[in-house]
Amino acid sequence: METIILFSPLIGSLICGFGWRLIGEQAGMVVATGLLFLSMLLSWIVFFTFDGVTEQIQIMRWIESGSLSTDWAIRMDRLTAIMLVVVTTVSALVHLYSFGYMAHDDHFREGETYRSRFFAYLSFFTFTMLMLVTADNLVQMFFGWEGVGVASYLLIGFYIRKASAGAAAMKAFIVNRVGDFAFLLGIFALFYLTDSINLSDVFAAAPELAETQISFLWGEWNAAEVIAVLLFMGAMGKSAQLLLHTWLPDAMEGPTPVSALIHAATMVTAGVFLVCRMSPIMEFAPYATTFVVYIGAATAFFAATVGLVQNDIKRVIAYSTCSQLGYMFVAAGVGMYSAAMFHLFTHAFFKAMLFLGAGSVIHGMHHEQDMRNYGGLRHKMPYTFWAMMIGTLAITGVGIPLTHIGFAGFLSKDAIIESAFASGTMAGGFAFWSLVIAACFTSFYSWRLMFMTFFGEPRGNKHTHEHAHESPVTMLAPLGVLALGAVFAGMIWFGSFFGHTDQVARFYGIPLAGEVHASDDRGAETTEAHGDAHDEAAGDDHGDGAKAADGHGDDHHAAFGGKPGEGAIYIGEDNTILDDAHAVSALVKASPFIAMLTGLILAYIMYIRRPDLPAKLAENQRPLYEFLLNKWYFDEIYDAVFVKPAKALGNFLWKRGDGNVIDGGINGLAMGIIPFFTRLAGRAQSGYLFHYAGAMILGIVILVTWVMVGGAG
Amino acid sequence: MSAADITFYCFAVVVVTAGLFVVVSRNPVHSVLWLILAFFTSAGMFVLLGAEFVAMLLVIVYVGAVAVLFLFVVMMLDVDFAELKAEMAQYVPVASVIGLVLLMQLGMVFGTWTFADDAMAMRGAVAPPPGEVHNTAALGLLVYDKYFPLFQIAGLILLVAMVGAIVLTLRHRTDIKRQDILAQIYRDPAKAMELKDVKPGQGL
Amino acid sequence: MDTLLQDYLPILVFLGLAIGLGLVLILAAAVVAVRNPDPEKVSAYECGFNAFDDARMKFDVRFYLVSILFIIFDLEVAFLFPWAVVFGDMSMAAFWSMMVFLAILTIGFAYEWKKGALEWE
Amino acid sequence: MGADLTILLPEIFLSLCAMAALIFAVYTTKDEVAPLLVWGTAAVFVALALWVALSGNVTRTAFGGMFVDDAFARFAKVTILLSAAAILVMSKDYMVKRDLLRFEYPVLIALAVVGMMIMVSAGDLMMLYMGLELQSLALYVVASLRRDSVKSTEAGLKYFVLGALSSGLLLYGASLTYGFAGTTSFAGIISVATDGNISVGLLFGLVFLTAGLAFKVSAAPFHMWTPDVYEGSPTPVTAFFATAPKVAAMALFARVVHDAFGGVVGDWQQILAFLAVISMFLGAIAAIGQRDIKRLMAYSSIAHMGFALVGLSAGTAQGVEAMLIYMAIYVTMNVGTFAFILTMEQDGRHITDIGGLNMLSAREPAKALAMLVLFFSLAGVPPLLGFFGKYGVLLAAVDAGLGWLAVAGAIASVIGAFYYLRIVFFMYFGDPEARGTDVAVAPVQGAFLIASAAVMVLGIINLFGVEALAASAAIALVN
Repeated sequence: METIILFSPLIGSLICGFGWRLIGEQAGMVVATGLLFLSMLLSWIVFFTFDGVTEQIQIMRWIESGSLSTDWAIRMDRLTAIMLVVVTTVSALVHLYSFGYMAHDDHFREGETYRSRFFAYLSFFTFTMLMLVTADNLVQMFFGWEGVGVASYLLIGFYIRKASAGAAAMKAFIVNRVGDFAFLLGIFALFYLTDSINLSDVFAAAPELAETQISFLWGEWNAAEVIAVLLFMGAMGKSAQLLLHTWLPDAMEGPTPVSALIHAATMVTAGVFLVCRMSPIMEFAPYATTFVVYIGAATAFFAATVGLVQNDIKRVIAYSTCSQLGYMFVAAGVGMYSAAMFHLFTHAFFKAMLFLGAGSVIHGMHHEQDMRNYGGLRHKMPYTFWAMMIGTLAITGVGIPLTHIGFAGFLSKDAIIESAFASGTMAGGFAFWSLVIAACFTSFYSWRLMFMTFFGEPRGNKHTHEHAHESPVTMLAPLGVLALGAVFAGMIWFGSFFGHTDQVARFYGIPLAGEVHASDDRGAETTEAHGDAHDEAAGDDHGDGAKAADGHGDDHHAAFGGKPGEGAIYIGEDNTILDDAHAVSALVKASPFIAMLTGLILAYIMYIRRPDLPAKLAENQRPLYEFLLNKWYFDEIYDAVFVKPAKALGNFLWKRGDGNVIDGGINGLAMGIIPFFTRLAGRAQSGYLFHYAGAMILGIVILVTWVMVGGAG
Repeated sequence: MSAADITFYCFAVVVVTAGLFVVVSRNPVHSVLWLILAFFTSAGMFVLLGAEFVAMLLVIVYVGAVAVLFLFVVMMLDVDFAELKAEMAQYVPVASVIGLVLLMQLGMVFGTWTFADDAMAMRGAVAPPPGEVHNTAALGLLVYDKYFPLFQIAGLILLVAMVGAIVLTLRHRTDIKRQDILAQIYRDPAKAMELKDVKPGQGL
Repeated sequence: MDTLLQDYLPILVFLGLAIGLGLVLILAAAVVAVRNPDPEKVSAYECGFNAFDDARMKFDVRFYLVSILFIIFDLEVAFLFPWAVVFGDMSMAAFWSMMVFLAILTIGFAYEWKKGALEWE
Repeated sequence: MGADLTILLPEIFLSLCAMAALIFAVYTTKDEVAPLLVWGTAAVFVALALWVALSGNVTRTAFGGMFVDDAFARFAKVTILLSAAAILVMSKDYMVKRDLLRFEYPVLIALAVVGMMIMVSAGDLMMLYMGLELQSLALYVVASLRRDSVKSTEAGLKYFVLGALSSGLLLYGASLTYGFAGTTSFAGIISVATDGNISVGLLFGLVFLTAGLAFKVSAAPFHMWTPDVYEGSPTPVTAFFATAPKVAAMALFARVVHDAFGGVVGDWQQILAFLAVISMFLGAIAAIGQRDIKRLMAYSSIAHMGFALVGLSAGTAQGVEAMLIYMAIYVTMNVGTFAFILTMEQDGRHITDIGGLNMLSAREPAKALAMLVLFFSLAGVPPLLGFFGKYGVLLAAVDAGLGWLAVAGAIASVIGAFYYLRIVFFMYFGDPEARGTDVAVAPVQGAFLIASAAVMVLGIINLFGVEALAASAAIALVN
């Protein structure tokens, strides 16, 4: 079953990519999308029928050299199941959506076949993402990691005639490589210390890793800390965290379905998946996790502030993605991995929907992306309007405070904020306040986007507004499906992700402390295994039995047990974050809701009541506005610090090094010195007899003095 | 300081100055004359050494023949030596430095001169003791049988010199009439003249 | 050594007298003679014309050839001296070595004669 | 006396032939008989070479050690005789065409070869000097054979004056050595000059001796005469200069250094190494600027003598063996090269500018290919014999602990390779419209050229037994 899920996108990509000449472009696209839907269906089946035990499915032997022996295998556990579902669902829907969006594209001339290439890339991307997710060893994961990077490069630079697209693709790839380098160092360190890179061996060795010291960059460090930080830096690169985020906004140069699939739902979440997957190591690295929390919180706050002033609709959503990723890392940092996965799960749905919605707006407005030329589009595009409305409600986290009823974002974001507060550490406090402020900014820019696009009178040139039209059904169906996910995903799986300890333990297959672990516990299958549930929509209407009564469960004294490596996630003994989060005060639970409200009201005042207010505010706060508009000048700083010196060094080595030293040296010797001596010898041969005789006598004198001085007998 | 030493030092001084003037003198003929003086004095020194034959050889061959050869060459070449000498002035400083260095080193060598331990014995073994036999006779005994190959090669060298001289310089001049003495002597008077009676006014 | 010197004393005396006489004659002329040089008188006499170049005339190369041949045969004679001195008590090999030596030079002489090197023209 | 004479028999026979030829020619039709004389003399040379080569493998001395007839002398004599024969035969056509062929020429060459044979087997300083003078005198005369050309007389005169100076130095060195050792025979000198009690005087003698010999071998500080004499004298004479006398002088050098001063290797090793390095570098660097092929061959011979001296300065039997092989290969290469140079002419006139070789491959592909092989071999390019010669010599130097010398040799040969390859470049890539040499019909020279090129290529198989001969020669000399 799992191998079919894994290989169907690859087959789809090969057929569509190479076979379109034989079977025609349209047929190629249909095959690819069909195979993707097949793999989505199977993923949901696997998700529901998964019984919690981790199993490896062997595909083939891969590397066998010395002590390094890795083979290509699928590691099937709850974490992989979640990711499978997320990736295949969003990818299938994006494939469907692309039928409409890519129908005719003015970036390509007539007769140029580009859609088969586009679908092939999308399917290839999905295959590499699945490779990454189902990896049973770090090299296989790295293979997926790089494959995803390549696919994102190909897709961002898809509009080959747009120079900025090419540059953005390169930028994305290079910044990712920086992160990948750190990830590689982490893998090497692991292999160096545990002499194996299979995840099961690594997790088993995690406890003594915490004790061993490793000398790295001239210093002695705790091995677990070093490895955790290195892996997190790899994640930072891929998930566009604070210092390595500059490529994400530029990645918007690619077509919108690409942004929806790669830069909203799947690739960027690979970093979070990595941190959760390597939880056994993270648990033994307290300093590393605090570092993760600080970075996550800072990214959330930074991205939110920049998102406030952006005018391009896709860039606003891109910064919101960056901010939400910050949330997930904060959750993972404080130890609440399942909350991180929960937010990842829900975020995939509503963020993909927001992007696809934006895509259909752009499609309708003939590729006009600047929000200042929008306005009053809710009459022209009702379906898109309502889909975006649901998405915005989900992302800002609308729901009934202190209860578990609300949109997907409400449940998962509150879980993270509560966990952040509950962690009690100084980093947790900082994270809590930055997340709350970020939540307020999130709701402000989300509603700003809604009001500027759909409310008010139409701005920009008349012609485009007249011809603004609703998107075809192939684009609206995915929006509908995702809307369902955005509304119900949070409530259905709240119990499994953020319920009581025994529920979460059963969901992730983690043995409970004090209970005889392994075999007999498998039996207690999760109650919501309700048969065919082939279509997610049908599955969720009759309430979710899994959710325990919203009050505290009866046996709340249960705690997570099991050694690292058992179960999808490992929660250390001293990590009681889940219970603390439940026990946090009511005000803290309600704080995100309050922040959301303030953001909503502010946006309402500034964009509906007094539309001139933003311009005036921007006017008198000119430096702050410029500062935010230019993305805190990160691009300029990086350019000055890294790009220019690198170019200068390259130029120097080329001109001075190669030009003068090497060429100069050789030519100098061959053309300069030897001919000089030749002329000297030529002149010495003067033709005068007494010169020759003189030379001979001189020769004699030299020999004699040498003998006298040197070999004095 | 016996009489021999005094004469030796006179001869030595004269030879050195003659040698110097051979090089320095402006007129080529003068330098040849200085050369002849140098040969004479070195012949005298050989006499002091007791090698009369070599002294006699020096006087006859060098002074008699070689110096005359040089004179002929100098006369033949008619080279304006003065101009050559002028150019030499330019190199005098360098040459004198090299000369001095070489002289100093030779001086050092002779200062610390030591013979190999059995050098005297080996030298004596070759020739009969100088006391009893006169040096010319001693030479006569040695040169013709003990040093036979050297003597013959000397002969060959003379032959080569002769052939060489002739090859390089002999010019067969065709524009002159040569006197063939034999032909003149063996002329047969009968065939030498032919009597013809000439009629007046006709010619032969 | 002194006895040797005694034998050569007469030659030295003879040498000394010869040099002395020569010097006296040259110096006497220089000292006694009346001298008031006149450019006309001092210049070389060429039948009344004034001399336009050096009096010296180049020698012909034949002189050089004759003098070389003279040296060669002069050396031959010089080699005969010791041979003649010791002719009495000399080995047959020595005798024949001189004969060979003379043969070689006679061949040279024959070659030279036939080649016409001895003719003056 | 009789036994001694039989040992000298080859030399006596050759000189008798020379004198007979002289008389025969002068009493018959003088110059018309010259070509016959040339072939006759060459035949005598080859016969003698066979006679010497087959005359047993025993070391004999004559006249009380003055004349040594050992494997070393025999090897050198055979090389000299064969190369002299080759040069004579090769140069006949050239000289007849330029009416340069006097009947005395083969006689003088014969007498020069007698001098060389005596030099090579000298066991005594006096014998050494007599052989040297006989050979040099003959060469002085032959150098200025073309009486009416200023260049030829200039060459002869320069060679004569500088030769006289070098003989003076040699004699001064010999007299110093005699002064110290009390005897002129090498056996005597070696018994006296042992490492312990060697005086500065003997060192000086050694230095002056080596200076005199270095002049004859045209080693660096004393090489000044070589380019002018090679360029001035007629080409066949230059060919003769570049081959036989070099072998004789080098063999003499080895003889003096090993037989007379075998005990004090340390002293003369440095001097020889010094001479070798300067010769190699000067030969290579100075040749780069040359346009005249004869001057170029002069510098090339200086460089090659530098390499031979490297072998000699190793001071071991292996060194001498490498040097002998090197000289044999060097002679073969030069015979071939000069065979080609003799055929270079442009509308009747003999030209020696390397520009004349322009696009030779277009006109005479066979000759061009042979020349290519020869020049590559001269430069020391691996598959050919020249490389193995150099390799042997440098290996000997390394084994004797003179690693730096081997490195210097390698560098010099790299620099030197330039002017060989430039000629090959002209032959194959020169600009087509420039006017090159005419197609000369020269069967004899062509045969020698092809033969020598063939030797270069096929030689590597077994070096025609020369290796074994050289090894026995070296052993005979050194111990």
